[in-house]
Amino acid sequence: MITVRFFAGLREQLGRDTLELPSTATTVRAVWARATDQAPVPTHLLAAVNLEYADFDTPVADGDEVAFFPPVTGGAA
Amino acid sequence: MITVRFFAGLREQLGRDTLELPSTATTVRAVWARATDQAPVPTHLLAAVNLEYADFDTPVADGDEVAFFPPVTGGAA
Amino acid sequence: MIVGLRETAFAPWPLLADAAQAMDAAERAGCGANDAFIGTMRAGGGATRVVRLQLEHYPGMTERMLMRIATDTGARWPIRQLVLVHRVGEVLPGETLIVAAAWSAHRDAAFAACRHLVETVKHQAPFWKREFRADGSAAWVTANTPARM
Amino acid sequence: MIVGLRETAFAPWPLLADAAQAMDAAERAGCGANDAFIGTMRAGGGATRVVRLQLEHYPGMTERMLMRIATDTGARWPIRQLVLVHRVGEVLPGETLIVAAAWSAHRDAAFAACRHLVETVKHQAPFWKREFRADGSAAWVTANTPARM
Repeated sequence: MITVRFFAGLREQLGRDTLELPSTATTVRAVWARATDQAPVPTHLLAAVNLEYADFDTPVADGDEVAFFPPVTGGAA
Repeated sequence: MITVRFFAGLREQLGRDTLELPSTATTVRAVWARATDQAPVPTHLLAAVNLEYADFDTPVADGDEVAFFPPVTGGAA
Repeated sequence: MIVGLRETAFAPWPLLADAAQAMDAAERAGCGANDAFIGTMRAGGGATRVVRLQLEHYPGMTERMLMRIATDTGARWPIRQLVLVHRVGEVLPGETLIVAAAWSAHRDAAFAACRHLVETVKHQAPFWKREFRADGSAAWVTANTPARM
Repeated sequence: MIVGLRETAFAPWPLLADAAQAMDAAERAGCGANDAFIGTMRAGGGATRVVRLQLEHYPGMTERMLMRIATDTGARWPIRQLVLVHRVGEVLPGETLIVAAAWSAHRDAAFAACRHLVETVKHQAPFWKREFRADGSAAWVTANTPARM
């Protein structure tokens, strides 16, 4: 299985924060398509695999955690 | 009278920290010459008149305080 | 190093004092400069005045990124002590959002490392702010500059 | 503003906390950023290790220059609170020499103003350091860069 997580505004738009996919998706791009029913990719979408930033071609394997989220906005004014 | 003050290494070299001059010296340059018996001007010597930085042509009048000191070295590493 | 998250309001200065005192005598005697940055929640004004922030993060990844930013900064500048602490959860105006600080022999390294911590956290660490306003509305803050991908 | 001299050893963090808390609620709510610099006495090592500093100043002119540097900095950047405190007299390793801090709405102004305070004091304020070393020698520190005249 692959664990998929969404954060912040993206989590709210999609109406879910996590889901489990069978491990047939082999890249971050494929995980996005599978997890969102082929939703268009938001501008500046970020992704992480196993807690590390990743791009859409990053390979994904069984047991991985894949996260999608908007640009980060922490820190100071 | 004009009050003349020396600070830090300059005070030690000259062996005095303050003196009073009759108010016949009309510029910082003249005060230096009079107060030090025409000693050569140290490199980077700084001067102040009445607690404000001044240059050697700054006029000096009766009652003024004229200070001479080396480059400043306060603050941080 | 003091690196991590805080889930409740905290005062930044005792944290900085602790970090300074945590150095041993030799380390402390070698430090001539400490630059410390404290970011706090601004309220703004008027009807869109922000009365509360929600600071979401990615548990696991956020802590890892903070630690990496800290160690990278320590590798790039001759730093002897470092603080990088970020608030998460519900935040009220005036509360501390981030404390970043660097101690070094000289001021150039301390200033540069501290600034680097602040900028890198802002652009790379997975935090997201949602503003709750006086008029009852709420919105996710959008980044002025996209993070690297 | 907290601007002035200290004749005995002091902890910088309570001073920064006091300055932050001295702002009224509106001022504080407008501040998103505070950069604070703390310069401390370094000891160095070996036979020329510095065991003590004497920090001489020009009473009257030094206080006036610190106040002018503070007000000039406040005129140049949108600063809401500021600390500029410098030690004088006999100083031991690890003790605080200078605290400079600026509070502003945004981090750019806070960083720039704080750095400006530190650099301007170093190059303009009438302070002179004499080092007393472990081998018994003593010497006035000479400036790397001459001050303006």
